[in-house]
Amino acid sequence: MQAGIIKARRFGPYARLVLKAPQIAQRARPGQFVEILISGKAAPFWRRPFSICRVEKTTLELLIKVVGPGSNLLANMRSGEFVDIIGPLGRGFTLRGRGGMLLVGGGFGAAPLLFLAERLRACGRQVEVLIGGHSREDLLLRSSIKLTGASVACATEDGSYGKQGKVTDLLIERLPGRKPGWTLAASGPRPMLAAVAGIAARHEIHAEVCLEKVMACGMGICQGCVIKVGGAYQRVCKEGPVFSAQAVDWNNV
Amino acid sequence: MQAGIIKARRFGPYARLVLKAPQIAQRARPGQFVEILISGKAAPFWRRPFSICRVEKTTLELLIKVVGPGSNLLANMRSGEFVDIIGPLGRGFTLRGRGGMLLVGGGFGAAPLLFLAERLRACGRQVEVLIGGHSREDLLLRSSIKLTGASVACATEDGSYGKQGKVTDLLIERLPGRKPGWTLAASGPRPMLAAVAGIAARHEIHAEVCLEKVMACGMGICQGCVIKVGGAYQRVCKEGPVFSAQAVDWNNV
Amino acid sequence: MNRTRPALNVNLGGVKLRNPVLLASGTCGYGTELLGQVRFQSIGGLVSKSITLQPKPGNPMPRVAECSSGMLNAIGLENVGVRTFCGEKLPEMRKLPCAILANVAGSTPEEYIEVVEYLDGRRGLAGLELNLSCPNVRRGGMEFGREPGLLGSLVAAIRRRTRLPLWVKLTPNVTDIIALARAAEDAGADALTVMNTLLGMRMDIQQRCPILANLTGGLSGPAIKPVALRMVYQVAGAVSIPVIGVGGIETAEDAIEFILAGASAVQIGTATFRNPGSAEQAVQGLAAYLRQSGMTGVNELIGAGRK
Amino acid sequence: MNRTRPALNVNLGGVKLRNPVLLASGTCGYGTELLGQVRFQSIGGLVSKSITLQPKPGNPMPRVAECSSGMLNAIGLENVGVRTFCGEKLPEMRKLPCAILANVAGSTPEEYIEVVEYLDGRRGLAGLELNLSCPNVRRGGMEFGREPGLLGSLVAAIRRRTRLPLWVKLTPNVTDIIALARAAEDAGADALTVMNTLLGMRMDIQQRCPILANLTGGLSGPAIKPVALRMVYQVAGAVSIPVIGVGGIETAEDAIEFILAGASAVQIGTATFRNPGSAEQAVQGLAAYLRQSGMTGVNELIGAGRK
Ligand SMILES: Cc1cc2nc3c(=O)[nH]c(=O)nc-3n(C[C@H](O)[C@H](O)[C@H](O)COP(=O)(O)OP(=O)(O)OC[C@H]3O[C@@H](n4cnc5c(N)ncnc54)[C@H](O)[C@@H]3O)c2cc1C
Ligand SMILES: Cc1cc2nc3c(=O)[nH]c(=O)nc-3n(C[C@H](O)[C@H](O)[C@H](O)COP(=O)(O)OP(=O)(O)OC[C@H]3O[C@@H](n4cnc5c(N)ncnc54)[C@H](O)[C@@H]3O)c2cc1C
Ligand SMILES: Cc1cc2nc3c(=O)[nH]c(=O)nc-3n(C[C@H](O)[C@H](O)[C@H](O)COP(=O)(O)O)c2cc1C
Ligand SMILES: Cc1cc2nc3c(=O)[nH]c(=O)nc-3n(C[C@H](O)[C@H](O)[C@H](O)COP(=O)(O)O)c2cc1C
Ligand code: FES
Ligand code: FES
Repeated sequence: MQAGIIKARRFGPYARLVLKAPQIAQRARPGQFVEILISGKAAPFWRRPFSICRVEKTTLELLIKVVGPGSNLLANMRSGEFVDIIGPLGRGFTLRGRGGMLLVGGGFGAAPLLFLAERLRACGRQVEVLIGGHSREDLLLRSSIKLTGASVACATEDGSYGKQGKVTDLLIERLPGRKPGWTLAASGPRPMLAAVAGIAARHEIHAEVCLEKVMACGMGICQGCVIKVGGAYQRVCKEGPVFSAQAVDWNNV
Repeated sequence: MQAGIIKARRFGPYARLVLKAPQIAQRARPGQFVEILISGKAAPFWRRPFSICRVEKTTLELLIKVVGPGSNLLANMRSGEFVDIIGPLGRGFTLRGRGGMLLVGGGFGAAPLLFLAERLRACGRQVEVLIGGHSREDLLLRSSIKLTGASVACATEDGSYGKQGKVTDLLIERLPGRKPGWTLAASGPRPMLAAVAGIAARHEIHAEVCLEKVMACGMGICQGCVIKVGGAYQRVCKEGPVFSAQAVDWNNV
Repeated sequence: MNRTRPALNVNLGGVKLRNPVLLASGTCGYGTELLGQVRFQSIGGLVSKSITLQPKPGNPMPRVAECSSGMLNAIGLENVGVRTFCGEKLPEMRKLPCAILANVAGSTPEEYIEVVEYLDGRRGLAGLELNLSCPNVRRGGMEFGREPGLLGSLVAAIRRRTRLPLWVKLTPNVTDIIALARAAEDAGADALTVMNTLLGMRMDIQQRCPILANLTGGLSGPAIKPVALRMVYQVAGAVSIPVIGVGGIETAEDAIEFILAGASAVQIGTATFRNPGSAEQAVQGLAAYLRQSGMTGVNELIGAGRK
Repeated sequence: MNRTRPALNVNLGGVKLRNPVLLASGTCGYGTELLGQVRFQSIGGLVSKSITLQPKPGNPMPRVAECSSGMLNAIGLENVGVRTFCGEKLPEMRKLPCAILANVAGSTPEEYIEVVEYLDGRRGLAGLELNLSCPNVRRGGMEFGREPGLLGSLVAAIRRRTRLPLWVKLTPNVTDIIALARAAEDAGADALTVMNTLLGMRMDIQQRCPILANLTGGLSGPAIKPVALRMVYQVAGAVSIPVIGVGGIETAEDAIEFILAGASAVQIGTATFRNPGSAEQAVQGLAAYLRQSGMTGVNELIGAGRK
């Protein structure tokens, strides 16, 4: 499907794109993603997956970090241009329970958390978001997340903003003394997710993590994106990208 | 080499691009061409050859007809963008003799003739240019050629402008009674060039033709663009694209 | 200009299809994964991923690597096994409004035969396709599909066990594709699928190791199209059973090239990953091409480009 | 971080090069065509187009066809013949500031031998490369390079006729590249060039015929890189002479993949058509990579990605 870009903003190595894509926007759930066929000089062969960061009635927003040729081309697109997009894909966060939720995001992993925070707040649930990054510039979507009514705390490794250290340090600080019913959701780099899983296990709190894996099809047909979950291979693009943290075999992702 | 586009004008299936390319502009001769590596969606693998249509001190101009993916991407480029270009390539018109010259062009074959007319006029030689095309819109570069001081006559197959018929009909009309020393140069579709060669032979007048052939390298290294000239294979990109019409084996081009 | 609709239907060794475009094995899962992405009523059929006797978990990760105009895969024949296939997958697959073929793999002749016997006569199966690119555990890992003798005896043995139309899919990693094609035909194959993937590799220059855990994988996508087309041309000239062309087909133009070379039908593989509409668009484009050429049907086009 | 310049020089079976990047046979003409486009002092060497005993006019047109990430060629070994090569081309070539190798082809063993004897001892020739992808007229058109026995006896015969370093270039269109590599090594080859082009085809859907007058041609360019890399990996694991990798290399990253797989050097072919600076840029990028990796020379990188 062709989707028109109606807003495009570039900042540092990041870009935010708003796309007109009613069919996707209407069905999307937090944690789901889209696959984009990128064209241009040195365009990659496969589509590229990006989390849905927010939806309005007929539009959806993406947060792109430039890490290679595909993301670079995409991040430089301008409003008025079109992208070839498929979605929504995968299984999002379950939103199970009614209690409060702690969301932990690292780098562009914050993207699905904005969408998640919005949905949770719309159900009237309490939301606390912990955002981490190398330095201030990598603390993404802070103000957008605050606007949902969630509380936000930050950590940077270089100490340029918020607590100095890792976002998981923040989590360890904040976790004790939570009422039962609170759950965790996390999205970000693999080591951060593994750490979150460990912390959740120690605190016996339900946690869901949004994983990433190189994807050839993104639609569950190639079996190229599997990880070990509960002892068997599962597809990140189909059974995931959101998994229960406890079920994931962290030595095999 | 990267060359910036400093002017781009699109009209119908055609475009005119002016590029900043001092090293090429300074060495170029009429009939020579450049090879452009085109990028973008569905960009072709090989570079694409285009005749140099005009040069100023540091710039050169191209005339592009959209016939496929490569020419389409190129014709839609905008001023401020860059192209990857190699040139000048091939052997141009010899400019031999001192007499007047009749130039015969069909479609975008007019491109090298503008450059040729300019150079001939700069030497003070008399130039008459015959331009043909399917209809009025395909009579390219008329006014630019007139500005060189050359006289211009046109033929269209649908009669929408100038004489109705083929440009070679015009040629047959104009040729008799020329003073000795006049020579011919032609550029355009293969059948037109073959017809010009025949006419030139009958009138015993020296003619040079600018040929086209699919080119893998454009630099004389692959032997993929050969035609039979004087009984042996010659490379259109190196020994050509301009050949003496008499030497070309017209059954083997 | 011919005003009537050109006939697209083909008969591929007993498999009758409304049009000559199928989805290739391993690139359309069990079909149902693509509901919503592919309009099955507009394509000819689909071939299941390779089915083995026992369920297979597949190879360790990474299993895929991106390449210029293509990709490598070393999925390792991950599949549910023939019993679950018949019990759970096939009942869903036969609801899809197109022909369904099962692709069969194994590592011993007995395994192939058991799978084929299990599949024989199942409702909703239009035919079988044999994937012979599997290493033969008995013969030191040599693939069944790379030695004409081995291939012939396996196909002959299977041929006796089923009345289903039998397609044999050839591997391109051989010196002489014609010898293999003839061996398959002589052994009773009803049609030949040409071709499977080219064996390839990629290195990770950061980690300094092969990208695929399996070291090598199969190259697919537009990169391999010229090789597939050459093999289709060679095979179609050497056998008298239908040839189904596969390898790098993305568009109607690609499909037409294969049909001109002698293919009676085509399969779309990797293209579905980039554009799930590829197969349907190829059907539409093929119909338009036949109309514009004044042809009454695809049969007129088959092999029309051969010299 | 290593501050000294990494050593790029390599010795390829007696051919000493300042760096491990060459221009491949048939894609750099006789070198002189590229004066002004390639800075020869910055590359390791170049391999001439295939030289035959008699001059060859080459195949009829069309000889080339464009593909996704690659191209087909059926030039037909157009060349000036060994006498004119030595009399006219070589004197110009040896002025180029890099190593010069002559690639040799023929259609009978005697032809190969005559060409090699004519070339032996010529001033300015650093070595010979044998192109064995030529059909053997005596053996019903089977290529020398597709049958280990044929290949071995040809290489052995040639080995006795020259003291020049002898590289043997393998064709990939075979079932078992290792058998061919071993046959070449056993027969006395000093190094192996892996690989030549994959046999492919394209159809013209307007004219309804093959695009190439020769029907089939050799596929080259990035499309074939994964296949070439796999064959280099296989061959480098099976022989103890140096392997020169070729096939789809366009960038330093590509070259590094081949060296990690076991190549001691690489050749740049089709990439030169799109970017004449490819070879030089690959050298620079390789040097930067070695520096960043803290390696003292390219020798540390050769095969470093093997498992
Ligand atoms: C389910 C899912 C959701 C995602 N959501 C987002 C999102 O919302 N925003 C976003 O910016 N990205 C997201 N990604 C990651 C994104 O898909 C990749 O960054 C992108 O595919 C890279 O493509 P490329 O062509 O630019 O780089 P490539 O050429 O593919 O990679 C360039 C280099 O970057 C490395 N690389 C690849 N992926 C990543 C990565 N994820 N992080 C860091 N380095 C990487 C590669 O190993 C390689 O060395 C998501 C991925 C998945 C699977
Ligand atoms: C020496 C030389 C000089 C040239 N000068 C010019 C010039 O000044 N201006 C210009 O517009 N073009 C010029 N051309 C032609 C130009 O190179 C081609 O039109 C271009 O390469 C087509 O690329 P593409 O990717 O757009 O189309 P392709 O995909 O390559 O071709 C699309 C279709 O158009 C057909 N086609 C290819 N070339 C031509 C052609 N020349 N005319 C008509 N149909 C064609 C093909 O057969 C194919 O069916 C020149 C060619 C040569 C060899
Ligand atoms: C991810 C993937 C999985 C595949 N799995 C199978 C398989 O299980 N059995 C089989 O016979 N072929 C399999 N193939 C090969 C395809 O069916 C097809 O022959 C090949 O990919 C070439 O076609 P393409 O270039 O259109 O993809 C697979 C291909 C891919 C890309
Ligand atoms: C136009 C062309 C001509 C070639 N001619 C020869 C040749 O004469 N002898 C030879 O051994 N290889 C020849 N080759 C093969 C190349 O040397 C190289 O092995 C092959 O193209 C793969 O490398 P690449 O993908 O980098 O081009 C030729 C390749 C091309 C594209
Ligand atoms: S990417 Fe193909 S199954 Fe997940
Ligand atoms: S295009 Fe390569 S020699 Fe002319």
